[in-house]
Amino acid sequence: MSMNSVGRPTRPTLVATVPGAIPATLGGGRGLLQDEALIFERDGWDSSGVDLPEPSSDAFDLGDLLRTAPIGLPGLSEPETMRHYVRLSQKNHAIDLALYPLGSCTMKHNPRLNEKMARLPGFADVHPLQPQSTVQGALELMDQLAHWLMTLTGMSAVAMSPKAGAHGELCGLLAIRAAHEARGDARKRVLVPTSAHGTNPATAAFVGYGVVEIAQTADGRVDIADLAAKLGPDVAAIMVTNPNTCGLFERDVIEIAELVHAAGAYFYCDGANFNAIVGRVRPGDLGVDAMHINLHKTFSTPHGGGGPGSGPVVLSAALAPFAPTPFVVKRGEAFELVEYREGEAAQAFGRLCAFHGQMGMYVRALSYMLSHGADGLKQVAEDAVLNANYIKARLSGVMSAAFVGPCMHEALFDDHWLEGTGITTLDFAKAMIDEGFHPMTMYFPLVVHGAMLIEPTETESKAELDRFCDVLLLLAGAAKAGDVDRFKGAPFHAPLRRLDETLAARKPRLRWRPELSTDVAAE
Amino acid sequence: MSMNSVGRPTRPTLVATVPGAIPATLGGGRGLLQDEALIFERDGWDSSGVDLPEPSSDAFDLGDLLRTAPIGLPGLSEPETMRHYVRLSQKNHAIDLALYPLGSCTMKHNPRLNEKMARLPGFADVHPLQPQSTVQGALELMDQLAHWLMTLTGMSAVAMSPKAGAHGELCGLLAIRAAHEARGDARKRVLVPTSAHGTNPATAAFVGYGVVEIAQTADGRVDIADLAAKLGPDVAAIMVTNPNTCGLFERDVIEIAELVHAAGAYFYCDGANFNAIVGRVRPGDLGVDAMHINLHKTFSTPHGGGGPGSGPVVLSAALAPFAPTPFVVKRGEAFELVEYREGEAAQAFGRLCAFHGQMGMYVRALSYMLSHGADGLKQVAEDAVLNANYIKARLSGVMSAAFVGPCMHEALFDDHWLEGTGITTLDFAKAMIDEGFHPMTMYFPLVVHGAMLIEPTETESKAELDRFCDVLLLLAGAAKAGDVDRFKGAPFHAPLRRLDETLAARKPRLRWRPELSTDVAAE
Amino acid sequence: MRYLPLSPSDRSAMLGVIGAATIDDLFVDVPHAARRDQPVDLPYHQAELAVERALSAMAGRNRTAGQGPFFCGAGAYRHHIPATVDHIIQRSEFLTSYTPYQPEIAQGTLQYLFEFQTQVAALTGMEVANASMYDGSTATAEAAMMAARVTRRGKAVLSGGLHPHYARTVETLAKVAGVAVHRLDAAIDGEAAVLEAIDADTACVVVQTPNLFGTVTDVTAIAAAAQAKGALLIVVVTEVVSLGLLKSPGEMGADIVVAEGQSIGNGLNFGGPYVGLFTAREKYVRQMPGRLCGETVDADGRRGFVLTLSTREQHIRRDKATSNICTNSGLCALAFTIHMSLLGEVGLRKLAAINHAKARELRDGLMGVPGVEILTERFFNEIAIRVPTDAAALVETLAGQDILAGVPVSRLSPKGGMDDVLLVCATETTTSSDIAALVAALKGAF
Amino acid sequence: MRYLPLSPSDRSAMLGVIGAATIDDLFVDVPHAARRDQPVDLPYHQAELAVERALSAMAGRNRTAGQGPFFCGAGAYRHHIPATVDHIIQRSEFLTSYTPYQPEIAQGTLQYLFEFQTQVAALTGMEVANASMYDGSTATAEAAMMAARVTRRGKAVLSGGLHPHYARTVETLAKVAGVAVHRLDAAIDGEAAVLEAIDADTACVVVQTPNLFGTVTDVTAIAAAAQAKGALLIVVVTEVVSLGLLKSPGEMGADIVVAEGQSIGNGLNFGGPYVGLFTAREKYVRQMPGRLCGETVDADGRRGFVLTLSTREQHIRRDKATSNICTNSGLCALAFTIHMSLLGEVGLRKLAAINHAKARELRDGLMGVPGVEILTERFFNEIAIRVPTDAAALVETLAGQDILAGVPVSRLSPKGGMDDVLLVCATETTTSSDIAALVAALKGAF
Ligand SMILES: Cc1ncc(COP(=O)(O)O)c(C=O)c1O
Ligand SMILES: Cc1ncc(COP(=O)(O)O)c(C=O)c1O
Repeated sequence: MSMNSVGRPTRPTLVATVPGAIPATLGGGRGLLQDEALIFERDGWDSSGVDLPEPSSDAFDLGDLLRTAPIGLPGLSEPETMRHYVRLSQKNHAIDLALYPLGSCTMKHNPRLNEKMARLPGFADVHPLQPQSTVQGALELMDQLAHWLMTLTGMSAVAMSPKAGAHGELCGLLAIRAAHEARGDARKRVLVPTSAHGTNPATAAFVGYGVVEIAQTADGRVDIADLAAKLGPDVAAIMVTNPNTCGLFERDVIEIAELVHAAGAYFYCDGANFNAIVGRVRPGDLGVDAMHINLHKTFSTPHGGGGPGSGPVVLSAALAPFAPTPFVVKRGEAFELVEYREGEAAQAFGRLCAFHGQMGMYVRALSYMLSHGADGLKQVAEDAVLNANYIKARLSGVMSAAFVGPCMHEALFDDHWLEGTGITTLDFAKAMIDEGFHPMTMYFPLVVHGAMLIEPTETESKAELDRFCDVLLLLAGAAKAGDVDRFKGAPFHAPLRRLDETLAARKPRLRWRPELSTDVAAE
Repeated sequence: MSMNSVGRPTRPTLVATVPGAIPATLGGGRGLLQDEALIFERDGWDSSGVDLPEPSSDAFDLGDLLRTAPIGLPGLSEPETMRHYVRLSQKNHAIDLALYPLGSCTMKHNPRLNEKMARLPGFADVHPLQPQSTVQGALELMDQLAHWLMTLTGMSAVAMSPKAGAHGELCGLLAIRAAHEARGDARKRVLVPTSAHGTNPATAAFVGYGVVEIAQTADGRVDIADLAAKLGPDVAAIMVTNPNTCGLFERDVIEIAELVHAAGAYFYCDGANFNAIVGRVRPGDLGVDAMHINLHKTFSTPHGGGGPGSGPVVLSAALAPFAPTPFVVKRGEAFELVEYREGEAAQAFGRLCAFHGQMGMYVRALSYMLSHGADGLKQVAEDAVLNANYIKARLSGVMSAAFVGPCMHEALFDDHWLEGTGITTLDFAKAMIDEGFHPMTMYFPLVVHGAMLIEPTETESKAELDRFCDVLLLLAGAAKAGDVDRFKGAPFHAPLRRLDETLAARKPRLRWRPELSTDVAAE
Repeated sequence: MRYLPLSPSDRSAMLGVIGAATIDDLFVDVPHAARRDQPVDLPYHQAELAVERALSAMAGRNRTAGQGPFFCGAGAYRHHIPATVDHIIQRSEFLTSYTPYQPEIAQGTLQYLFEFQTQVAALTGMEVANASMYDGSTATAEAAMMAARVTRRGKAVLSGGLHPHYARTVETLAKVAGVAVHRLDAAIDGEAAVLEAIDADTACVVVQTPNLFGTVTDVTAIAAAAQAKGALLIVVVTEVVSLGLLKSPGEMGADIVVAEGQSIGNGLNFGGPYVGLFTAREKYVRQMPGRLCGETVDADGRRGFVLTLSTREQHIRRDKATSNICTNSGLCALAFTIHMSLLGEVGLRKLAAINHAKARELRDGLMGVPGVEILTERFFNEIAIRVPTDAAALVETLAGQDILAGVPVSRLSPKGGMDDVLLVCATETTTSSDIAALVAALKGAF
Repeated sequence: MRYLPLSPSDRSAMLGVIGAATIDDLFVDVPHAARRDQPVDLPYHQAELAVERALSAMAGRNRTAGQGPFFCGAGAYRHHIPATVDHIIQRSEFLTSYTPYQPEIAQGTLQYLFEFQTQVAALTGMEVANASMYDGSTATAEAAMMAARVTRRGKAVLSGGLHPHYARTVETLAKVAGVAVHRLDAAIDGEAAVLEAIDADTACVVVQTPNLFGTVTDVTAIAAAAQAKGALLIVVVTEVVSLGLLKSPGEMGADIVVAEGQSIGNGLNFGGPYVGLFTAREKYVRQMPGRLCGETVDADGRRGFVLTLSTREQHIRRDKATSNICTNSGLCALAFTIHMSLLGEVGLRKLAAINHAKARELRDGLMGVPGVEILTERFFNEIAIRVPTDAAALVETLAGQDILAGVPVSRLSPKGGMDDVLLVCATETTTSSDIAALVAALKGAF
């Protein structure tokens, strides 16, 4: 119960706020934005937010093994816990708040139906090592998802267990390695375009391959001549992202595949950008041998602030025999997990992780696929590409597009147009934060100077795209007009201003310590 | 994928923001705080955020009854819908964000276990008119909740169906009226203290009673002499809130009950403040004949921005026969709903609503009660009272407490201490918003000038109470030091500044209309 | 105790600041006889797991609507609710906020209320809607009281098609408010009969469409006739999805339209919480019960919303208020608004058409059952049928076969003389195999 | 299509701005042969209700752990998760945000990562923890690779108590990385045997406690001995709740501790997503895989957090990175952190004690079953037992009686010669009647 002035409506003086006249608060509050200390900085060493019954026996049987020293884990009552995390959450940008145009990240809408389905006890409360007769529904789901992935890509097999894109790359390269080894043809090198995502060379190196960079043409594609020159009996595979990280389709992809195959190598495709072509182009038709699919990009499983993801890898007939365990097969009416190197898995290259992969993500992805259907997924690709090209068209007059011609699902700009303004890509990005948008991917791909890679995805409305483009054009105008402070000091309106990353790296503080709880700023 | 400056950590210039130097954004953005238009102001007249199959037949059989004119309901795709409401949500204060010290409202933590339980299909997906044999668990739950309520209050019966506190008052007065009428003793008036909540006189009038105010003593309680003087053969009941709306326990409650009973009237207790005494004092021991319990206050069901609530009414033996239908009885092992005026319900005064009350709230309340148990609920009362007295103690030096002596669950201040500052209770409250707190209840109860009624509840930590008191003391200091602008202009840091309620009331715009979509400010 | 942040040492430190020796010192005003030092006779606190188990066990003793064939309606309808709805209403900022009395930090709630009011007005074809009532039945009772205030007359005429629970709710309130109620006998298709009961003291006639028996009525003539005699027409809608297909009461001339909004966004919940919709002609706005949200501007000239016209309400007007309602159905209104925003006009119309088609399919199936007579001619998604046996007993028998066959009229009107009448309803959640199961079971039942 | 906001008219307007006639014009770079004008051969889009039904039907074909007596562990543990956890991780701002590369608008994620790292370090008794790995098994493989980098040696010795899936994950990666793996034979209580296998090229020994068979081992001596020979000790923990009761690996001298964090905050989920914990001595921090969150200040001097030391990571160092990991288990780490914040030290210790007591109760019950031999002496919440029959067949039989009796070792090591060994586990979710049911069923089974 509360009312203003005994129920008499009140009327404020209608005077617009003068920014300079806003008094700083006395307690440091900022309206609804709550400051929040670390859980370690309150007095929770003897508290708990759970109630538990007394154990029915002691643990003295464990003798010396018992932990006696304090652990250092504070407990918060349930109300305090809730408030702590709700306050923190409001300091985040999110796809549910506004456009999140991170190129290469496919930040699309995450349907809540998927969350609901993943929480059905029949999926969420099932143990990975229950007898298979008691988890037929779970195996059926994996089988059905596998069928969708193979059909959408036109490939022969799929390894489901990789836990993210990079793990999928590992899976693909291990299959390739196994295939070569099965032929007694140990090869030593992998070709990777300079525009590749960091995980590509990192994975190749991890698997023990030497990494050889291939040049890029002026129009942002793989330089076929350079590729041909670098192919040879020692090359195990090429790793090409398609659509590539410049947001362009590799026009010569079929020729690339032919060249690679002719050299006895395999074609690994980084499928992070599958969203641009899903339902419209089947990588299997392009000569791809292995491709990971980020379910957390194309198939809408949430990014969750960094994970978890899921990176199933589709495989060509040539690589299928080497797929890792486990996988699901159907025998008669029953689904069965092949978990060991035997039968169908006799040539499996091994195992990538415990258990069977990211079930929680499978449920979400299948829920999404069934919702969209074959027709809807095709529309996804078309709208994703349309949205990106619309942004490109609207901004190109003022910002410098890195390449001419239509892009796929993301529009790439360089920082050419900022030349002479003293404003960098980073500054520009931080000013976007003040305007209510998350910055685009910056300084990637490396092949473009001061890159700005904008991926809107298909789940943005025209109205939101227009709002975004309008603001970018206003900012661009300000940049060109010399309004430098707006950029150099930005962000001003975010929960924090620009952070000192140099200090963080020079004096790493990677956990809270009681002795360091004095203000870090004092240094 | 995104990084700052090609992976080289960046370091900002460490210069604190000068408020006046913060540039206004170009697009009107305010960082994470998103402006959001009405759903009617986008182009959604032909869109939808659901997919539905085609109906299997047409509806021509309905002929002229068919709706042909446009309805005027925009549809938003699912991503747009999500974003719309998430953006809106961030413009609200909430108990999950910070102290919400609205006196008389008992804004306590809402455990999410309760939300989970209420969503079990066995409770959420059950129809009220299913055969009773198929809903034995639901009836059992109602029976168990009734048992808890009767035991906690020491009363003989409980009417479960009232849908909120005010509905409970209606229930109680109808039972009282029926009891009088059963004796052929139609009475015409109800006594209500001046400090009562508005629903008390409103309900009495709704039920056809004349309302007579009883005076209050200087120490904030019912004036027994005035009560005695006003009691008479025409008085049907007294409605007393206990603890009362000044946050005080009615010391003479037993004497009041005796006086009332001696006059042939009934004692209706407004139980909105039951949180202060739950598990510690049983209203039945005080002579109460009827009392509503706001499950959405004492028993933690969420307020939900204004509802839904639930207001079961416990009844004394004298009133029990007149309880409305339906109610649950146990016959042998089976639970049964008595839905009509027959058997046990022969004297029921009628029916308050369709079906059986707020099942969703019952589940939450019972979940809460089982969690706390008898011991925990007693602790609830004690901590609620302790927290309020702590605030009272910390602030009393600077702000003027309305009454001396310990308070119960809420601390009442008047605006005496603001005299001469030019700052009103309302101004002070709005400045609290800037500091990150929701204002307390203001200008209620009416018996205290410029009332500020602060109810922290038991789910606030000492740390949060200290933070709150610190800020209030700082603000009080500023008020007394003549820093008037901070108050008159407040809030400055909220999503909106003070609103023009006079305009709203003078030219009511109660829905969006296309012809009025030009800026209202232009008037 | 997981919900209580104070530690024992906090408690003693705080008592110290207060200057009290023990917590009992703060309870000094409680008469000694009533102070309890020991907890009451109820179980002690339990772990979350234990509570979850106890409640799940109870939940498990209910047959859920989604578990098998299900045909119950009669004022509460099972519709599919998009997952988005439940996700949003659980957001802390909506779930754990209070009535938006401080508009500067409650625009989230206020804006959706404004949107809700606009949607409800559009749906019913009326000029103003309030920010919700408890449910359809209490909204109906309040509407009758409001009509008495507006017309200064003392009688309400209720049709024989009005839901019996609604009628009894009106009667209960009317009695003490001094309003006489004239309730007509139950009739499958007789809403127009209210006209004959109007006299010079009649404040309102209350009709329902689709009515209890599923019958859809064009109330245009009723409106005109009632108004000609100085009475208001109150139209009750218990299944608001029907308004996607049927002419709105506003278009047909109603003065007040009240409805149960549960069908949009809200689950069955064994009867509550639901959400009452309340709409009226603009000229009656100051006689309306409940909260109203209105548009205005802030000190910087930005548009914003506030609760307004509260001089009708109990917290301002006390015993002169139009109603005693305070807490309403805020969060259920939010669920309604979100679901309606998702549907939009396109989706609502289609949803309604599907419901109607399913009901036709159901009707056609039942027509093939010997002994079953279809009683409702013009219907939306529910019909009344006559069965050659006691309907309640039949429902019980079929429940034993895991079919919830509908609502026997005797459940609502035990002495109404309609013991052989059963209300059956179909929605978009009803499948053809559900219908086939019911038809087969009925064929075997008598 | 409910997830797609563009309307047909939006699409044509946008094509107009772009200057393209049709959408096909934007796909010009795709070779003609590969362009598909028609959707692929899969079902078309469906209503939410239809999808929900299809998936619920599949879910219904699984026997859930909560449905009846349940004793499976072996690397995945069923614990009660407070409702608060799932509520918070579903908040839009956590669920639908990306990796916190823009710290100014990602402090929510960054601060919880910093809290997570601190909690994990405390729990394991180690100096630094990263922001999570995919799961315990991949963390173990990465740990072995890291040890090889740190020591510049080429061999990893795996104990016979290491979870076989973990061992095979290490082997798979080690093989291509040129690290030799020496895996000891399965042994109920033989972690210390790794010492004998250390030679001059041994980069690390990998032991697990509690190990696959539930045996708890004091690794202090192993640590000292391994380090004396220039090898790192990697300790694997698959049941982190045990660390509420047992001396931490850090206290016992481990160099790297990796763990499966699922038990705290994360459900069984049929095996994933889970959350790998990765910790090490501070001096090895620049060799660690994965993201690290660190403390710093902003331009106004306010404390804040950022991702740091990323010169170890693939996006900066590419083929010189310490690992290829990018996406990790962020949201599972959040669930872990929330659950751990609720528990606190007090709650964790008690939870661990309850688990241990339940396992003792289970052990005592099983001791009364003729023919069953208890193999594990020192255990936390899981033990290995020998049964007088094929354990896998026994489990299948008991599943038919709705009892999930545990994990047969043969499921993990089909040719391991332990076909009669069964792993059984009890947690706080196990009731005495569950145990009684298992005991009774076993008595009837052979
Ligand atoms: C082009 C590309 N490849 C690979 C990856 C790695 O995928 P993940 O993060 O799922 O491991 C990413 C992720 O950002 C990417 O954008
Ligand atoms: C003292 C008092 N009585 C009655 C009520 C009315 O309760 P409800 O809003 O549940 O109808 C309130 C609610 O604010 C109250 O504070």
